[in-house]
Amino acid sequence: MINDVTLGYLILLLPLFTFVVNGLFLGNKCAKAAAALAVVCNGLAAASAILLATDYFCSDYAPQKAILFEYVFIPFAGELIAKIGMLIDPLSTMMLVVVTFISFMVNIYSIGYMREDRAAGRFFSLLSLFSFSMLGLVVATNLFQMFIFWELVGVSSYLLIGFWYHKPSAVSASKQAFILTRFADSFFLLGIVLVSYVVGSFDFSTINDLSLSAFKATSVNLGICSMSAADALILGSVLIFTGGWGKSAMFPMHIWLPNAMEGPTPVSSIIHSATMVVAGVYLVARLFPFMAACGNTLTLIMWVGAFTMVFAAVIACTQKDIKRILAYSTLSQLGYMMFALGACKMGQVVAVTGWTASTFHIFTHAFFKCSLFLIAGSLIHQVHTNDLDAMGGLRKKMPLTYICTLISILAISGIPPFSGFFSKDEIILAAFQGHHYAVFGLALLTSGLTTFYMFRLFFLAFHGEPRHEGVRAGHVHEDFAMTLPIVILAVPALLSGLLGKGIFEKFFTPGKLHVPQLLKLAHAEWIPYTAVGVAILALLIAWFLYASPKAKIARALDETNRSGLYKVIYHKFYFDEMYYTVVRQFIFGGVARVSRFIQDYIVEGILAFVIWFVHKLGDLVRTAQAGYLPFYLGTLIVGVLIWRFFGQLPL
Amino acid sequence: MSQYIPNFIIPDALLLLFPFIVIGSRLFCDYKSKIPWRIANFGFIAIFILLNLIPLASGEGRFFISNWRVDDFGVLMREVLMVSAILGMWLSKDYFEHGADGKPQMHQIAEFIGAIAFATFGGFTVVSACDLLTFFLGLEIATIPMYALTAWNKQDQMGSEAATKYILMGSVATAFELFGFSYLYGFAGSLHFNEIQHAITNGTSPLLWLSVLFLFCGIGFKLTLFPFYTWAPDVYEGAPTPVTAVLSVTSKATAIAFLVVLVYGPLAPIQQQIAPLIALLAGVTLFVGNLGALKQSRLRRFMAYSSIAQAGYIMVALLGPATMGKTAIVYYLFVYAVSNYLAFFIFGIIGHHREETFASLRGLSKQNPSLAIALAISMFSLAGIPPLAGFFGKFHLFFSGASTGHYVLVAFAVLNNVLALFYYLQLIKSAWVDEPDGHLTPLRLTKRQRGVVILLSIAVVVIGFMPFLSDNIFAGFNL
Amino acid sequence: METILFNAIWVIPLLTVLVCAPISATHSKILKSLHAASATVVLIAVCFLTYRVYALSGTPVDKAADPLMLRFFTDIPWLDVFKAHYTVGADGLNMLLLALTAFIVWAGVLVSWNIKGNQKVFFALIQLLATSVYGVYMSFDLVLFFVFYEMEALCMYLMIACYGSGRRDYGGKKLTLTLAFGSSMILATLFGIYFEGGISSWSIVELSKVTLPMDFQMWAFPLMFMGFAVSSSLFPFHFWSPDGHSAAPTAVSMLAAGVMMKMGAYGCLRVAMFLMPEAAKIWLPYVVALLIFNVVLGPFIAIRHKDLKYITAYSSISHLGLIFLGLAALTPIGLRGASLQMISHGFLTGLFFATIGMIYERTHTRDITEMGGIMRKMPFLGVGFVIAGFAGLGLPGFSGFIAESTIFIGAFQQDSTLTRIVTILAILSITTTAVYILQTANRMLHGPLPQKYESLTDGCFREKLVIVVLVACLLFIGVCPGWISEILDQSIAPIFAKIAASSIPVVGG
Amino acid sequence: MNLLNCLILAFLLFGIGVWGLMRRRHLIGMLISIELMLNAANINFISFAYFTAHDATAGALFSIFVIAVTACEMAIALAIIVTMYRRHKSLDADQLRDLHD
Repeated sequence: MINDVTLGYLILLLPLFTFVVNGLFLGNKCAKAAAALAVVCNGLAAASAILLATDYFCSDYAPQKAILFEYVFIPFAGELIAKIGMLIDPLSTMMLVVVTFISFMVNIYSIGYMREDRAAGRFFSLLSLFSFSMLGLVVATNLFQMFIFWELVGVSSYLLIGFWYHKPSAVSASKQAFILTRFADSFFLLGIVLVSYVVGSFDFSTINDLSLSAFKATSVNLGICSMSAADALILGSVLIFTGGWGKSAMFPMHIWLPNAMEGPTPVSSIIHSATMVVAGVYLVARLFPFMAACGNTLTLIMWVGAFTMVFAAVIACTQKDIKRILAYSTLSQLGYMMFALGACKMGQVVAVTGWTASTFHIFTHAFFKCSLFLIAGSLIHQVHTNDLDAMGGLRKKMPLTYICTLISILAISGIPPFSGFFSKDEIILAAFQGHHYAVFGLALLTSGLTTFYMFRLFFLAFHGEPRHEGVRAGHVHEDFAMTLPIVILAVPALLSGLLGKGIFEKFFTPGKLHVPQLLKLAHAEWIPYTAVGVAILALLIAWFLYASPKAKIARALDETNRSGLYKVIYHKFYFDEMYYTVVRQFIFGGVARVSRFIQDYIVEGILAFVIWFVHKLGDLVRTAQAGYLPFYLGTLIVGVLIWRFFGQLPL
Repeated sequence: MSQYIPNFIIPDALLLLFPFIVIGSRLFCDYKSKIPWRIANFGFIAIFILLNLIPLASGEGRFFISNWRVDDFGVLMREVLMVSAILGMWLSKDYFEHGADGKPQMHQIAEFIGAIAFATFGGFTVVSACDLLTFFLGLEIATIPMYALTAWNKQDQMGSEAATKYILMGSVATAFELFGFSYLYGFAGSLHFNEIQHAITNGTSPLLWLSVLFLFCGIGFKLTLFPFYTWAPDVYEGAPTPVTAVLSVTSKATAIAFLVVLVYGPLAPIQQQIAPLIALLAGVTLFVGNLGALKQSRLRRFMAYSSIAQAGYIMVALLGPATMGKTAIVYYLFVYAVSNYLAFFIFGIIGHHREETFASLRGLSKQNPSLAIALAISMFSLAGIPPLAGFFGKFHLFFSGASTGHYVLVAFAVLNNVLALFYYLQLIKSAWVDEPDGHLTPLRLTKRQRGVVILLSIAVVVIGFMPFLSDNIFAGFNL
Repeated sequence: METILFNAIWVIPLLTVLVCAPISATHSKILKSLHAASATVVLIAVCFLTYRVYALSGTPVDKAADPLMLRFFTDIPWLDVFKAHYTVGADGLNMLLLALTAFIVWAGVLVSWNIKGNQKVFFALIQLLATSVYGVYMSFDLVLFFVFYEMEALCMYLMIACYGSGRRDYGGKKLTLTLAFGSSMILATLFGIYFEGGISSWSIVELSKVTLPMDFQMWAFPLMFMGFAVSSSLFPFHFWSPDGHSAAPTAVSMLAAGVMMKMGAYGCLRVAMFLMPEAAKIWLPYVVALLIFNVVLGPFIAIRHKDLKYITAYSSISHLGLIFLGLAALTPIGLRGASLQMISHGFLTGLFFATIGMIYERTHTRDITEMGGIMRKMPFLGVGFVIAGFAGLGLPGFSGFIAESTIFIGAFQQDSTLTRIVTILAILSITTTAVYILQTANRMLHGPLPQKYESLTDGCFREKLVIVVLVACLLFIGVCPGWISEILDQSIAPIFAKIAASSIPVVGG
Repeated sequence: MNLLNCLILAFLLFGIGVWGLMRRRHLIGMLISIELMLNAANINFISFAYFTAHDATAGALFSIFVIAVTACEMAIALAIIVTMYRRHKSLDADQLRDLHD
């Protein structure tokens, strides 16, 4: 029986191995071998992850933390040591399982999806690179390691979004994604530096054990202002959250995520729905005690999450590109998780329901959203377009897919007994328990919206008359390699709620908190019913609009003759445009131009002036050499006088 | 009168006799014969070897008839002057040979060499003088042949114009000097250096300062210090190339020797008081020289300005204590002579086929890479880029200057190196980078030219970081 | 034995030049292979010696070499006139820099394999340049140091002006003269150090034991520091580097940006800060203000440029600004970070210029707006460039990240206002770096392929070898920075000890 | 008549020489002015020798030497001027403008 440490190594190193071998050797020469290797290694990784998880949860050791291994990476001064290690606790174990399992699925799926692509080898190696870095991020024992893999995740996402680098749209999307997240990461790094400077360590354990009262006395000089160390820590916590803010594409840094859909669909499904984008949530969950200790950081987090949730859901109701719809729904689900974490804070006390709910939602959401993306991928693969206009009536052609879609959509809409119901219900409950009634209302509303747009997608894609000659002609069929993972994923999408609930309520607590915990929580029985009711209502509306016999599909689908509000929403509140204006006009056109001006005209200008001046002096000397003998003789006489007066001789 | 045979005097005596022999030999052989040339070579080299045989004695040196002193500075300066004379002779040889157009550019080689010998002897006299009269005579002996040499080409009107300017201004400078001497004499009441020094140690008076002023102005002319340098560019350009070379080394060496003897001899007690004057002269001169050279297009004029700047650099060393200053100056003169002559040899080779301008250097690196490399070496050496000799020479000078705490002057001089580097790069650019316009006339190198260029290039590269030369000189002063 | 080998490091290139001198320029194959061979030999020797220094760490050294713990210490009287000695020695810092130089020289020789013009002279000049750089890093006698330091001016102009492209004469002059300007500032202070030191010795080791008078330090330190900073293109003396690099041939850009620009920073650390720590403590907190241009505005300028070499030059400017940030932090971590950055940036920019040169050889343009999609045609070079870019924007796994994070953390330890502000700005400006690097990579490598580039070919074996080796170095430092930090720390400890010993507190900007 | 008068006389002579040098454009005239300056120095020597110096011969000796040296200097000067006259057909100092920057 292999022990856990070996398992840990396996989980991390198998994807790395795949990446190296595929990247350097197999590459594009023999894509088949690359695919096979990728699938096998990721499968093994997934297996060992599940093994590890079972070991961990069955042992009575859980839910304490365990560090399987840890190496010194960069020794800074004294305690300040950057380490690379593997931390095991319920949260990371759960993430391990999710990441490995989903990447396994996606690898299988990609065999089918990438069949025609020349560069499949590169694709598989990059995919493994991503899962390696994501795993590294998940098991991080300290902030520094987190940041390292955080960046690696970002770059592999960049590479995969821009995988089809001959598509300008893909290239620009990848660039945008990378730079936006990088922008957030710069604050993250600043936060790390600040916190590590105050605390003197990167370790999560140390940082989570802090109580701010110890830092009231000392003060930190931040250049522009000077503040007490405690406030510095609060600032640091906000800065660190900013990293998650960008990575999880919370408003207003959300715009990269929908654009990132330019990448291949498997990439969208693994990176931009299931795993990478929840890194932000994971970060906050990981540092929860610290965040909870830091003043109102959690409240900020809650509002950011809540707003994004509604905002994205509203946009999703109008989109026609199925991948974008899914992207916005991802955004809104991330918003759920985020605000659930934030909602734990009420005044000075903290409830942990939200934390559990949020992590639980990470878990369930991963499965159904991943499968939804895979389904979208296979639809696109058949219909060769993302546009809902060209779909419809696919129910007959792709029955398996149809059923799996239904399962996942019910799951995301929070209809019992599907997985989504349990986690989302918990979240809404958490909002209620936290006495954040406004957010609570928003959450209910959003769950309704969610159901509406998901079913809109569902009906428009599968029901009604085929609007695509390919479908009419019946070229459409189900690709085995692509359908298999969908089917497999449908199972956890259906059941993970039921299974998970027990485990999560048993093991999942954020650990020791430095603020008084709220022990007795009002448990409102009516919330699930309300939530489900709202969902059902929304479902009916969707059915009435898009699937009922007298629904006008054509009219529903054209966005031209619509009210102004609809247009605004349809154009995502013109956020891309604003973004481009800011970047083009302000950054490139403004700052960059000014600094180039300083360089080209001021610095070079001064230089040119100096040179000109010296040359003028030279001309002066040379004009004296007019070859005029009397003048020369004069210089002799004048010279005597000059040195008589300036020679500093004591005459 | 010393008991033993004063063997240390032999070289001087030979050099004094030598021009008569050379010129006289013309009487017994026909116009084209090589005999005077052979004699000249033999004699100069023999004298140089004999000089090297003289052991360096410390301090006072040895006396011949009580006021012909041969101290170690004297010996070393003699060697410098002889090196210059020999190289000048070799350089000039090609101008007396029948060029492409059948007739030589200059005539009467024997007299020419004789004149050089006289000038050299003048230098000898200056460094071995220990009273004002000998001193003055030496300076004149060193200068007067130069007037004649400048006007050597009777056909060339540039030459005669240059000579006219030179001699007129030179005489004025002589007048200044004489005035200075006269006041010095009046101040000390004697011509002898020791007594002058003694008088100065007893106390100064305006008379002394007046004489110092006039002396510096007078020598400032020969050393091309600001603002007495104005003759140099015209004369350097007007005179024949070998004369320019000799002028730029021998007469400068003589002049600086004059100053060294003066400053470390009779004026030693007031060196501190005249330090500001020296510093000012040095700083202004090197700055002006560098400025003038910035935009030159004719090679000899360019070299004139560069040598003006070099004079300024040399002056810096006069600020230091005697040992350092003398070491620095002698060493630098060696280096300067070698680099300068290397440059002039190359210009001569070019000048035999084209007119001596920057433009005619174009395409040199394509046509004759080794010559281009030699040119680059000499230019970088003059600019003072390590590991070439020029850098170490300048380092000596600055070291001596800084040793008495004149950091500002040293910093200024060092910064001027950048300016200098600029115009030397200009020259290198036209030799290495610029494309030739039209067809290049082929360059023909005689064996002598090739040999000398190689020799000098190696010397420039080696005598810098190889310590033997500087250490020997230094040892000479520290015995 | 090892001592002899160590001294051979700078002798071998010279010997190669001498050996090649008689061979006629027509046998360029033989010449080139000779040069490549000697470069390889030096590379191997240096790597071996670096390992030895690492292995010997902790063992005692001879008295003369204290307190710097110098290995292979050689001290021979050289020029008696001014007591100059031939003093060389190795500690971790300069050994690593020597290794860097050896790699870059080796790469440079291979890269400029079929350069136009008189190859004999070109390779001779490269070897001379290599000699000077090796010498600078090895020597512990100020005269020797300066001789080697100034030597580069002799090669640079000829190499750029004769073998370069574009405004080569202008670029060459600008570079050479600016560097000469810097070194003249240094020379002026060297005399001061000698005479004020009062022990009539130029040896850094000896001089480090005396304390120079304060009033002298106060004017000498800024002069000398700026003098060195000129060659590391610290604002306002950075203007030479973009024009110089863009005009220079590939190998020269590699050597100039990869190695020569480090000489300045090395000098600042080894000479200026080590010999005048008191003044350093007073001046550096203000010097930091200059970095706002290097670190913050540099990337923005790079964004606006179209020429690959200009972009890379400005990225170098910003990266070198980080070196100075580390130095000015005056903390052990900061100093280590600075040294790390020197090494890392050497490899990084070497790779940058190498790939750019290879691409330029094929496309005959460096204007990124004219290129596009060439990743399709030359995947290897493209990947090389992208890797260089990632290393440049501080991606974990490459050396850049290690160096930068060390500098950031080290600089943040310094509690002086200006330093804090600049550090924060520097951390925030990692985004800008990402912007111009990705923009360049995307415009050049991605997107549709223009018709005229259909016939492009990927790198040949020689070029691939260069790229692979440089990338390997980047990865090596990036993945296991532990031991390199260990080596560096031993050599930084005495320097920091000297700085810490001086009683003056760091004034807070 | 005392030392000071002589010195003043010499100085005046020198000044006249300088003035002539500046005023005259004729080369021969310039040479003559230079002669004046040199002789002013001679007067200095003689007077110093006569009044103060303790080895009086030296001054006189010096002046004699000066005269001799000056003579040969002038000889060469005249020779050069003659050759130049052959080329230029004029002795005007302002004509010497061929050599210049």
